[in-house]
Amino acid sequence: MIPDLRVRLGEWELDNPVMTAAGCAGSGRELARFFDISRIGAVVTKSVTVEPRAGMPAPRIAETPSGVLSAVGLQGPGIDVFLQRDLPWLLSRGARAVVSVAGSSVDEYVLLARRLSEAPGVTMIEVNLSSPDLARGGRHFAEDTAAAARVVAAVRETARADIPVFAKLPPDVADLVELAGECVAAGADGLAMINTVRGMAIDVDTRRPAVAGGMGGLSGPAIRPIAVACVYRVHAAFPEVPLIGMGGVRTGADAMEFLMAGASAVAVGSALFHDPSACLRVLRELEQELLDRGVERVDSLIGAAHRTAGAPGTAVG
Amino acid sequence: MIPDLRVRLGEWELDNPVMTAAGCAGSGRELARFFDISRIGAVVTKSVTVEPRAGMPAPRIAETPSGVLSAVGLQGPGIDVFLQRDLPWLLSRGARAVVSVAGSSVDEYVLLARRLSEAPGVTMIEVNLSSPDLARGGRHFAEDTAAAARVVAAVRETARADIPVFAKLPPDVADLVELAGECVAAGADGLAMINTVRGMAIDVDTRRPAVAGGMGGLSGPAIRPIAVACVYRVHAAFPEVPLIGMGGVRTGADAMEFLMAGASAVAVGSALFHDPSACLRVLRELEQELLDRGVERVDSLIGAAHRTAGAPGTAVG
Amino acid sequence: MRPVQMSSPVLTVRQVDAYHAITVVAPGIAERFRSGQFIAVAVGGEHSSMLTRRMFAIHEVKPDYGGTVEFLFTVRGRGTAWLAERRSRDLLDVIGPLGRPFPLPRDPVNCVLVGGGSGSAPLFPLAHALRRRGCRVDFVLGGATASRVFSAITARRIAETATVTTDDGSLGTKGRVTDVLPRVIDEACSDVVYACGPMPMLREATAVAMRYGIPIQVSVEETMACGTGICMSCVIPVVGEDGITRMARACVDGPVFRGERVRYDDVGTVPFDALGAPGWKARGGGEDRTREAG
Amino acid sequence: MRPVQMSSPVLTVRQVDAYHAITVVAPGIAERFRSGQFIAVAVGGEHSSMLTRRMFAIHEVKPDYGGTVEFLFTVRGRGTAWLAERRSRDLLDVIGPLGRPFPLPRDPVNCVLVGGGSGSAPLFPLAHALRRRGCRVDFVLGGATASRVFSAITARRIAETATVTTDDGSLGTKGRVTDVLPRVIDEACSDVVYACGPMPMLREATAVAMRYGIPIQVSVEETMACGTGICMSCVIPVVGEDGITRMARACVDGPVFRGERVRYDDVGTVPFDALGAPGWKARGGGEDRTREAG
Ligand SMILES: Cc1cc2nc3c(=O)[nH]c(=O)nc-3n(C[C@H](O)[C@H](O)[C@H](O)COP(=O)(O)OP(=O)(O)OC[C@H]3O[C@@H](n4cnc5c(N)ncnc54)[C@H](O)[C@@H]3O)c2cc1C
Ligand SMILES: Cc1cc2nc3c(=O)[nH]c(=O)nc-3n(C[C@H](O)[C@H](O)[C@H](O)COP(=O)(O)OP(=O)(O)OC[C@H]3O[C@@H](n4cnc5c(N)ncnc54)[C@H](O)[C@@H]3O)c2cc1C
Ligand SMILES: Cc1cc2nc3c(=O)[nH]c(=O)nc-3n(C[C@H](O)[C@H](O)[C@H](O)COP(=O)(O)O)c2cc1C
Ligand SMILES: Cc1cc2nc3c(=O)[nH]c(=O)nc-3n(C[C@H](O)[C@H](O)[C@H](O)COP(=O)(O)O)c2cc1C
Ligand code: FES
Ligand code: FES
Repeated sequence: MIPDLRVRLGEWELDNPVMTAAGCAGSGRELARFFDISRIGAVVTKSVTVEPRAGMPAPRIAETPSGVLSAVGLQGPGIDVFLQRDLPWLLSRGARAVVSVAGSSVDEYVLLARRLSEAPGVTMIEVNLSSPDLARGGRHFAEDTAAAARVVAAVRETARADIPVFAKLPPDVADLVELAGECVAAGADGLAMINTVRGMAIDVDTRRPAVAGGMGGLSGPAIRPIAVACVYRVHAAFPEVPLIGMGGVRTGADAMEFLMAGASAVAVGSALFHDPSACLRVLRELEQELLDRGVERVDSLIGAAHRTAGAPGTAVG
Repeated sequence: MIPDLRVRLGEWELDNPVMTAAGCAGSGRELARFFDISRIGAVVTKSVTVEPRAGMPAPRIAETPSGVLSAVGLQGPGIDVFLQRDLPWLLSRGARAVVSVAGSSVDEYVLLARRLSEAPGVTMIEVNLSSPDLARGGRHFAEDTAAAARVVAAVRETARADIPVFAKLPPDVADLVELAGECVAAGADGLAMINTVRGMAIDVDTRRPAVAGGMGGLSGPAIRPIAVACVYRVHAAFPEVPLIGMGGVRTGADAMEFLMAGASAVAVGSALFHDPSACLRVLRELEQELLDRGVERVDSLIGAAHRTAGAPGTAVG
Repeated sequence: MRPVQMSSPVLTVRQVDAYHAITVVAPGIAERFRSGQFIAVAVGGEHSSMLTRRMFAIHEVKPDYGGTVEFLFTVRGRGTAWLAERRSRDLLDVIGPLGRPFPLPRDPVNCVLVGGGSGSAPLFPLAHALRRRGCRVDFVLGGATASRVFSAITARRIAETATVTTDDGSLGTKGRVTDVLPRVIDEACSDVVYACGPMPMLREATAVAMRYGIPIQVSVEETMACGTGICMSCVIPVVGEDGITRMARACVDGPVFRGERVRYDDVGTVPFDALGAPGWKARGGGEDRTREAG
Repeated sequence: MRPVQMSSPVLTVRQVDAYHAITVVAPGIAERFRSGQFIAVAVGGEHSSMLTRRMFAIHEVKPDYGGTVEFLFTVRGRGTAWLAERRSRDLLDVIGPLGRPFPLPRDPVNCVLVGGGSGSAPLFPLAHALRRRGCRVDFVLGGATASRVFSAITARRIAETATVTTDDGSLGTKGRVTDVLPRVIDEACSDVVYACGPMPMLREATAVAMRYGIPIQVSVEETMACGTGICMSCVIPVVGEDGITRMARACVDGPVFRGERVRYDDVGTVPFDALGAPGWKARGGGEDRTREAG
């Protein structure tokens, strides 16, 4: 028996539930040197912006225990070059392209959604809400539920109806479940979570923050329990909303954890820095885990931990 | 030259800046088998409650990458036994005793503060605000800034004037800097941070949450960047407020990171599970780091990263 | 005696059936050891992502090189997989001896030692200690299959009798250790039972001992993270001498408990009548609370 | 050619002065290798808490065992400390060959190879490649002190001349490599400079080459995390052929760049006129944006 790996994200079906995480897979070309990118569920692009962006100065990354702290600052070529060069290349390789978008204003998100809707082959739009809102002094959209909802509503209205729009959420917001609910109410077809966790490391030799931006985003296995908790809580609150889970996925068993918490698909991010073929390996390991356990359909695992558990409490310490 | 390790926390001086973290050092006796507990800055007790508590059912702990996920549920003997048995023992060993308190109502915190003020030898009260508030359906006090401030104000009013009162804050609140500010406004003499980060792990064999409580608290080196960021942000906002930094301290260099971020002392928590003499080792390593760098006074490092850095941005990803 | 923490060189690594055996040079631990105690081993090396220690019963101590300690284990997860790759001369970070040892009878009585799977390990030094006191020792060892039964040959050598059971009948009697225990007690006129293994086996062994009205000491294998009593993860409900149930830490209050004091059916819960359980105050507020665990 | 990822057995481990040399069996990497390329090594074992890879220039490839790769390193932090403890037969997870190799001249010209510290490593296979094309090779090698100068003897063997400098004068000329570079260029009538080492050295070497009006290829050692081009951590400002500065990734767009294209003084910043820098649009909005990095 070969396990059935297909999953549904709302009305949209994926061959298998493993994707790349935004900003961790380059333009796709870099990873294609290591595995066939058409084999995984989807390739998520780094967040595309309207204009080219040079990003943050170096150092941009510091290693932390089982984690990576980064402040890249959305370096990228801008939507024009993306549509001319990167998207056609991904499609030519047979990859499903989920395009992550980031803007500094609602208008920029709208412009991006329009351009992507005009282009053929966009499988999904992922709205990165961890982008500074220029109108509000650079606070991230996600930090203000109303602002986040406005972005999602505007993108959903603008984007072609057959392109699902997912909102990507960071964990460190005032009330994640509320934010998730508002994004869904604003029209999001699903949610992707989690973006990196705010963190900082200090170089004790220079006495300076280890990444030039001062604050950075923490990712990698270190944050997996935080990510699993977010997915679990949001799935508990909105069991009908398809979720893409991510944060520290490194193995097939990690992927299962997210599925059981309620994600319908999982994305692999910083693990790719360690192992550029991590996506395909995770997929194979997941398949093997299913075989070992006699699980016939991967989608039978989605939310499984909610069905076995009593309602979990919140006791800490 | 022997570096001067003394630090001040407000009006209170410590021989050195290394302490245990609440709930990670047993009653003190367990650790005293491995090192002389009078040698470290202070021993912080597990959070003492009014009544004895049996805590959560097992499994209470799961190992995660570079971290520990726990839901112990404040198991302890209650204030009577603590005052009869544990506190006198700590004092008999020459330890400075910082007593952490947790209540399910403002009244319970007040009762604890009064009892501790009547007892001789309490060096400091640390108010654990990550405790469920029964009046508000079990949400933690820290999740509601006003409730947290009420607790702090009540403890400060009740406690003997010469006992400093520190508020212990978790990282995952709506607005940490605001919470910190309100606690200080309510009379906190300083702040301890961070408590564990909400997380979850799922046992993929049983399909159940790996700790019986469902949600647990994540601690250990995995969360260090999150903790350093919290200390940095709060120190930037309130440079005069003494901070005790914790979250993943395992080495002397880690301790320096917290000092440079703005903490005046550091606490060692789950690293003690791995190495029961971690506190003393961290202290020795810290001393060696100072020697190697020709730093004469440890307190010259406090907040050093704020003096070298430009104002750090918030760019993520 | 206080446990010690040391960086111990691996002396030998052996594989015996489905088990691995590692001997480390650890004089401080060897000299303090009493049977029933265990060690807590750090796994994964200096930059390990695994923070909690792994616990192993001490299987043997020898005076060589100032004192060596042997432990036996099966590969279950990440940590034991890493341990299985250790080679001689590697260093292991070890803490021990930890935990409450088996209490030894003052008189030369007849003792039956019941072990399931890796739970047999601590019974071997116990057997030697009992023999030195002139006790008669009988072994009952069980496992899922022949390769999982621990040192049956050694058991035959040191004990009066050694009865083996396997779930699949591949060695000895087909069945469980507790199936044959009554017969052994009868034949050996046992005065005391010592048992170590999984919780259901300990429950059954306790039931058998109580039927015979003889005391039983059990050593529990509860999930542990620190082994030193500070993380509060290894709790099981245990009835104290005062009749009050407390959440006792298996690592410092145990791992050895009097069999009838362990509330086997309530392991993994906090019984409603345990000291400090929700609502406990109403029922037990007046009682003595100065002792924490039995 | 595509890089490969493999689990490579360690063949030999040597310590040379302050350096460690590890040779791994890695046929796929050896056969694809061109000088100037590097490998990315995972550190800390399977349960490592260290997620980013460590980069090392390939110092030598040999045909033995299907193809071996040697790299040299000094212990700087956690990862290199772990590597220094590897023994023969251990497995290393290695990706390579990575990065843009040194371009080789078509004609048999005179080449001077300038290396500082561990930056000398990639110059040795380059020297061999140049010699095979009939080029004259002269070495200038520097280091803080004698033990930090890399393979000066090997350099003497393969090159026409090998000039050594040390900061403390403990070997060769006291001073920096760029102090002696002009003399070497004069004497050897050098047509091309190849340099690898710290950024200030590369800046000086570039200045010297430009004074002589000869081309220079530099290999930068920028902090890297993935080595494969996906993490965007290793950027430096580099001027493209179109005159536009872009934040180029040292791992895939480099590590070898034309010396005069690297904006040394702006390394660690995003120059205001770089493509996509804040406010850039106003200035450069009309230009061609299809190429990302020079
Ligand atoms: C007092 C005591 C003595 C023991 N003696 C032996 C022995 O002699 N031989 C032997 O093979 N095994 C023994 N065990 C069990 C042994 O500790 C576990 O098999 C081992 O910890 C599993 O580690 P892992 O990394 O392979 O598994 P993982 O599942 O990766 O371990 C994760 C965490 O859970 C804990 N854990 C997992 N399973 C167990 C378990 N069964 N018991 C306790 N903690 C667990 C680990 O300590 C670790 O903290 C003993 C356990 C205890 C408590
Ligand atoms: C293309 C290239 C080739 C190199 N070749 C060699 C060589 O042949 N011999 C040699 O000794 N060293 C070489 N280095 C430097 C070597 O990569 C670092 O010394 C090493 O990564 C330090 O790792 P660590 O774990 O000891 O230090 P840590 O400080 O613990 O490393 C933490 C992180 O920072 C990165 N990092 C730290 N220092 C450097 C650095 N100088 N350059 C790049 N990344 C760094 C590491 O890769 C890691 O991700 C090269 C670097 C690059 C980029
Ligand atoms: C270097 C880096 C760059 C990232 N860039 C983006 C991005 O452009 N857009 C986005 O939505 N998330 C971005 N992320 C976040 C990841 O997509 C992912 O949410 C996060 O890293 C957690 O997953 P991981 O632990 O598997 O890396 C980035 C993360 C890293 C480490
Ligand atoms: C098992 C465990 C029990 C804890 N108990 C308490 C407690 O009783 N009171 C409290 O304020 N914090 C408690 N904490 C939180 C720690 O004091 C500390 O804030 C946190 O673990 C982060 O530090 P660390 O990473 O060094 O462990 C506990 C943490 C753990 C892991
Ligand atoms: S294992 Fe930590 S208290 Fe028992
Ligand atoms: S090191 Fe990751 S992009 Fe260059």
